[in-house]
Amino acid sequence: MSNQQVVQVIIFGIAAALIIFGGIRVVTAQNIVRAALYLVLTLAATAGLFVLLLAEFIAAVQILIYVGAVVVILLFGIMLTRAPIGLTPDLDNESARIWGLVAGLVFLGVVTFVLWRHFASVPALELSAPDSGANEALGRSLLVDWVAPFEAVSMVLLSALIGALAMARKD
Amino acid sequence: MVGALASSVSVASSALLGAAEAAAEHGEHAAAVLNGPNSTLKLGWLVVALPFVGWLLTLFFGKRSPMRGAIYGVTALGAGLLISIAMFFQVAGGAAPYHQKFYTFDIGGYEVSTGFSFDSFTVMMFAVVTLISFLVHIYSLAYMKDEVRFTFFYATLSLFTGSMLLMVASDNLLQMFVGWELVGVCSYLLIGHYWEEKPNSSAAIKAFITTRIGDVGMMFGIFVLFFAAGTFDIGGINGLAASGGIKHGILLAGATLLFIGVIGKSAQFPLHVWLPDAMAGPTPVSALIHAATMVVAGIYLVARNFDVFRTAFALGPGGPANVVMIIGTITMLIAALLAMVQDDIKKVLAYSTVSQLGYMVAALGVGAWTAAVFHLFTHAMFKALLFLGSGSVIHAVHSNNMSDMGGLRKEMPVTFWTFLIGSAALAGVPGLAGFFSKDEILHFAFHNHYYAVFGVGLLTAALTALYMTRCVSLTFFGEFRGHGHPHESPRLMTVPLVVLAVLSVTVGSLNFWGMKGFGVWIAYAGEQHVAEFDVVAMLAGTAAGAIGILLGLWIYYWKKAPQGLLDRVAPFRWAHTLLMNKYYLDDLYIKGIVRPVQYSLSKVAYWINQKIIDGVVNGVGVMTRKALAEATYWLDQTVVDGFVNDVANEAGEAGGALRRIQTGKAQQYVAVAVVATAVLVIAVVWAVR
Amino acid sequence: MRLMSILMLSAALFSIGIYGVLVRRNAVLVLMSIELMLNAVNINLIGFGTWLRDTAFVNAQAFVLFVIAIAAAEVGIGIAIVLAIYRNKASIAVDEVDSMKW
Amino acid sequence: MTIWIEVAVKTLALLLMIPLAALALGYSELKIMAHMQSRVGPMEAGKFHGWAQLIADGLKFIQKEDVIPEAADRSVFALAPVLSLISAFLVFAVVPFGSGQRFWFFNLDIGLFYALAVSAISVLGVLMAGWSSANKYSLMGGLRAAAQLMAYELPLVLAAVAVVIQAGTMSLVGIVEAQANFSILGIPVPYVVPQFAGFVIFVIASVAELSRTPFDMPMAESELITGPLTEYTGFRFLFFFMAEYAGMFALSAIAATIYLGGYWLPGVPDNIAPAVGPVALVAKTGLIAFFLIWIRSTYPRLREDQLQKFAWKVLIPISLVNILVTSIAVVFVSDVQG
Repeated sequence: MSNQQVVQVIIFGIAAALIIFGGIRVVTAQNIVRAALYLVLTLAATAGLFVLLLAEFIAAVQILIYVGAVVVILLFGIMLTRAPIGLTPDLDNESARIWGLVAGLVFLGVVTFVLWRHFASVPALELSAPDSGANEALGRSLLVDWVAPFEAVSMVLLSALIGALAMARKD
Repeated sequence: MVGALASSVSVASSALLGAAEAAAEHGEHAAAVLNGPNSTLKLGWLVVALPFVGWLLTLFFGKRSPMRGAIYGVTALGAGLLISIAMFFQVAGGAAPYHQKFYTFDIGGYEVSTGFSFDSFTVMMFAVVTLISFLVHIYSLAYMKDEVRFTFFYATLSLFTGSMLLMVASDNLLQMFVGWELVGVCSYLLIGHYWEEKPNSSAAIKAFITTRIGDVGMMFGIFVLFFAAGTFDIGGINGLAASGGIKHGILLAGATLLFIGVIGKSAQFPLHVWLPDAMAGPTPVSALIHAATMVVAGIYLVARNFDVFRTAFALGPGGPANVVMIIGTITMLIAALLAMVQDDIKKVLAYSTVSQLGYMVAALGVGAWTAAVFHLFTHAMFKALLFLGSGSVIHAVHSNNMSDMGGLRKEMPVTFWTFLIGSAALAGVPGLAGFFSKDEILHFAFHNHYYAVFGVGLLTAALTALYMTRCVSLTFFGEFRGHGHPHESPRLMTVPLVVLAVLSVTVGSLNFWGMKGFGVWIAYAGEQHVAEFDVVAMLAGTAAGAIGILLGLWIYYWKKAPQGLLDRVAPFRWAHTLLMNKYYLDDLYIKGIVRPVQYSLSKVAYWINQKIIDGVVNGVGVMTRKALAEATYWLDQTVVDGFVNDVANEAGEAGGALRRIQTGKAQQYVAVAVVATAVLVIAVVWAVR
Repeated sequence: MRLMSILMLSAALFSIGIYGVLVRRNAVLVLMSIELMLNAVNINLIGFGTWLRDTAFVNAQAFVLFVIAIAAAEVGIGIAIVLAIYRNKASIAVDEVDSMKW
Repeated sequence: MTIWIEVAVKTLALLLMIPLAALALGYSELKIMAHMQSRVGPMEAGKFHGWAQLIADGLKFIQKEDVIPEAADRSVFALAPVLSLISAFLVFAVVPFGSGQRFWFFNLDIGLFYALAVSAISVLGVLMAGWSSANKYSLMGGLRAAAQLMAYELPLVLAAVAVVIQAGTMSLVGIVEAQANFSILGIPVPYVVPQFAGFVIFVIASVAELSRTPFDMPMAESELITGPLTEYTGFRFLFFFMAEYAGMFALSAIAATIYLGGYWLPGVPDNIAPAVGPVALVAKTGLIAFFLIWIRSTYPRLREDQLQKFAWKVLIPISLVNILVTSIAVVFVSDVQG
């Protein structure tokens, strides 16, 4: 392994550890606001991982949309409903814990099995610095190859906006 | 004379707009504009752009501008009218069509181009639309003077006109569709202008939704034609259709779908119901909708894509009966009958429009392209005249109902005479505009053995004469039955009336049998021409009109008809009730479509959800969770107790167990989904191992 | 760095999300768990994109943008639903919202 | 090894810039507002026009006792000011102070987008502070800040999108260069001329993002004490204070870069451009910052619903039209030039 690859592996390790740690805390934290803040950690670490994987535009979108908007809206919703400081009991369905764990582990096992069979032999990824035209290519791809899904997503967002508005109204 | 006028107008307009043209054509000298073979046609884009500019200016600066913003629309349409007239004369002088490409998009591997195409048909539409719209703009200055949202009204009026011009000028179906939809939006805004009152906003919504039903068809029609021809280009699609480059079945599907759009937009049976309700809008808007912008869009679409329709339905002399012809024929008759019983003067005219649109559609259905387009042209003149005239009357008596009018000919001489001319033109009095165009349609139908169309056409002509006589008699003769003191409308309103009256008298001669001017200018290559003149058709048409007028005078002017005819004679009474209820079509739509969608459909969905989906879910639930326990329990019960529990008890037990599976808790459903997914993945992996 | 480690990371995060969706009672926490799962999908897509390179790289990014857009719409609608439920029941525990049965 | 030295120097400069910007802007605000209100402002500290007032304040803050409310969520409470400061710090990282490698921390291909993304993090800090203080007023302020985000974020990004469309790049250096090559009728002008509507929207949205008057509802003193900052004392408060002014400086710098031409000045010869660049940028930034201060001492506070209405009914439609017009113009111009 070259020096650069070592650095990459280290960065990946840190990011992955943060992602997994944050994720676990999201689903185990006994305070809802803290869970949301751990979600921020996971999402931000994912953005870092995206930068490592050369998708810097996606990383910025991740920060802007997820951290800047989605989590803020989530927190807004939490604080509008009920967000006491300190431990909140009954955030979890106690009896479901074991089944949730089983389901998660079974799923992880199945997926690992499949992935291992097909992708274990893939050699190390080659991560070279992106050429400057990468974002232009992405823009072209979005508005030429994927223009129909793009428009469809626009419609989805618009209808979600209207739907959210209609539902959250008091009358 | 015509040439001199043409050149003087084009000099004026070119001098006015030379600078803009020079900017558009990158340094082409203004002199070239004046001298080129289709020079003024190159200014066509300006006619489209001007109303949009007027719209934006009115919208943003209207309230602080002179004339409360109307100045922009009036100026834009005035300039557009000048250019259109210059273009018209240029086309009449034999200028070649001018095609202007703007921009080509490459979307997902398909090339979509935008552009304008100015041929004689487009230019004729330009002249009609700008003329009517200009006059309506002028007229509304007085009519809308004290109304709410004056500035917004003018902004939308300009946008309305601009959208129609955009649609008419488009060289491709996509751009045309944009214009078509913009026209729909603007009509919605204008019909609902007085939205403070519930019926008006309901009428706007009805118009919008009804036409939207048609538009869905049209949209899919455009898609079908696009995928069949690989282009949106109208010329390209029609060329392929004419040469048999598109499979007939696909072409038929595309044409039928497009025609659904026409049925919606041009208010053909059975989607004609919105047009009479659309009278809720201000009267000048009705004039615009009925004469120039909204409803003729459908006629224009068929005429513009006539090769598609002709090939798909085998239109033309000797062709079979087809859906276009049938719809048109039905529409013209039922609408004319409905116009007989209306009390609201605007609704009489509205049904009259539906009827006349039926005429045009039927004419297209029998292949009489020139006659249909010519009728569109003349109809625009006298129908705009009639609507503006009725607006003038309404303005004076403050009521839409003819039962509140009467005897107005003395108080409102100008309105009376112009309205009379318009009615005569519509009724088909020889020498006036309507006579020539209607006669041409009847003549074509008769000559090509479409006797049903000919017969219904004659009947409709007689009915048209009858109800227009009724309308004029009730409005302008007899004693005044309303309140207050009606007076003649201001100049701003009467001058447009006079202009339109003059045109209603004269434009018919454009296609006078001897001259055939119109048919030569606005020619359609695929049309089979018929003999010039047929005395039988002409006499029959004249006689039908005369009978209608005499009958009308007999009943409504001389009042010789027995009193209470409608109340006492059963068939008349039935017919009257049927007509008063508009053939129960609105009821049919409400009770037959809207309610079932609202109530029954939800019930069906509920039933499906309860019986089928829940059944499946419950089944899965049993399989995954309860199967073992239930089986053991069942076995235990059977073995130990034998037939202690009877069969009904068992069924109840099972049902209760199944019911408990459906907890309503989303997470348990997710759990089932996860388990099922895992099982599926394992199965697939095992299968492909 | 191997593709396999990215895929495993993604799978692990997805499983954590599944656990959260199944176990959490609070509706907002369920929404967060769904976000985790969507995020796992994004990691997966970007990982494959980086491996396959060229057009696949760009297409993967386009897909991720779609996923993020859908996720944003989903959160918007989700929070609106949560607020509506909270107004009606003064509770956002998902297992108490079970009136959609029978 | 030189690369590490470079990184270290740049990081140090960046870290220094935050208190410096906060000091300069804070002092300017004290003085400018004082003069706009016909009074003198702080005059004692440091003898000359009270120039050391804020340094004294800073020292005072550091000496103060660090009070954390009993009921507060301690770790979140402690993390909130740091997050706010980090947001401002990260924005600074992409601002180009001149042409050339040594004038920026890094020149991202997506610089403008990155700047907007990381500046959105600051609201998270405010929200955390508001919640963790265990104080009604603080929570209310935090909620207001979150609601405010929904109003300003969209116009801010949409206004920037029009600039990106015109420049054809998201890189801040690229946008400055595009402005250097841009002219109307032969007169070299920055993007503020063609993008005037966008500029106005961007500045208004920035004011809302910075929670400054007239959009200071989250901190509204007369209603919420100081909103999320109510429970903060000592050096934690200092952090928020610095974050506020550094954020103001950073957003002004972004606005100056994308609308006023950043470090570029027309007609400056190449050999002195590196020296002029940072000065030009700071001057332009100061211009916008001055404008923000001016607004603060001029306008009264709005209500939250008024801001929402204004944003969704005025700013967003206008910025959408702005994007439409810009893209049509760009396509048209590129067509004309072939």
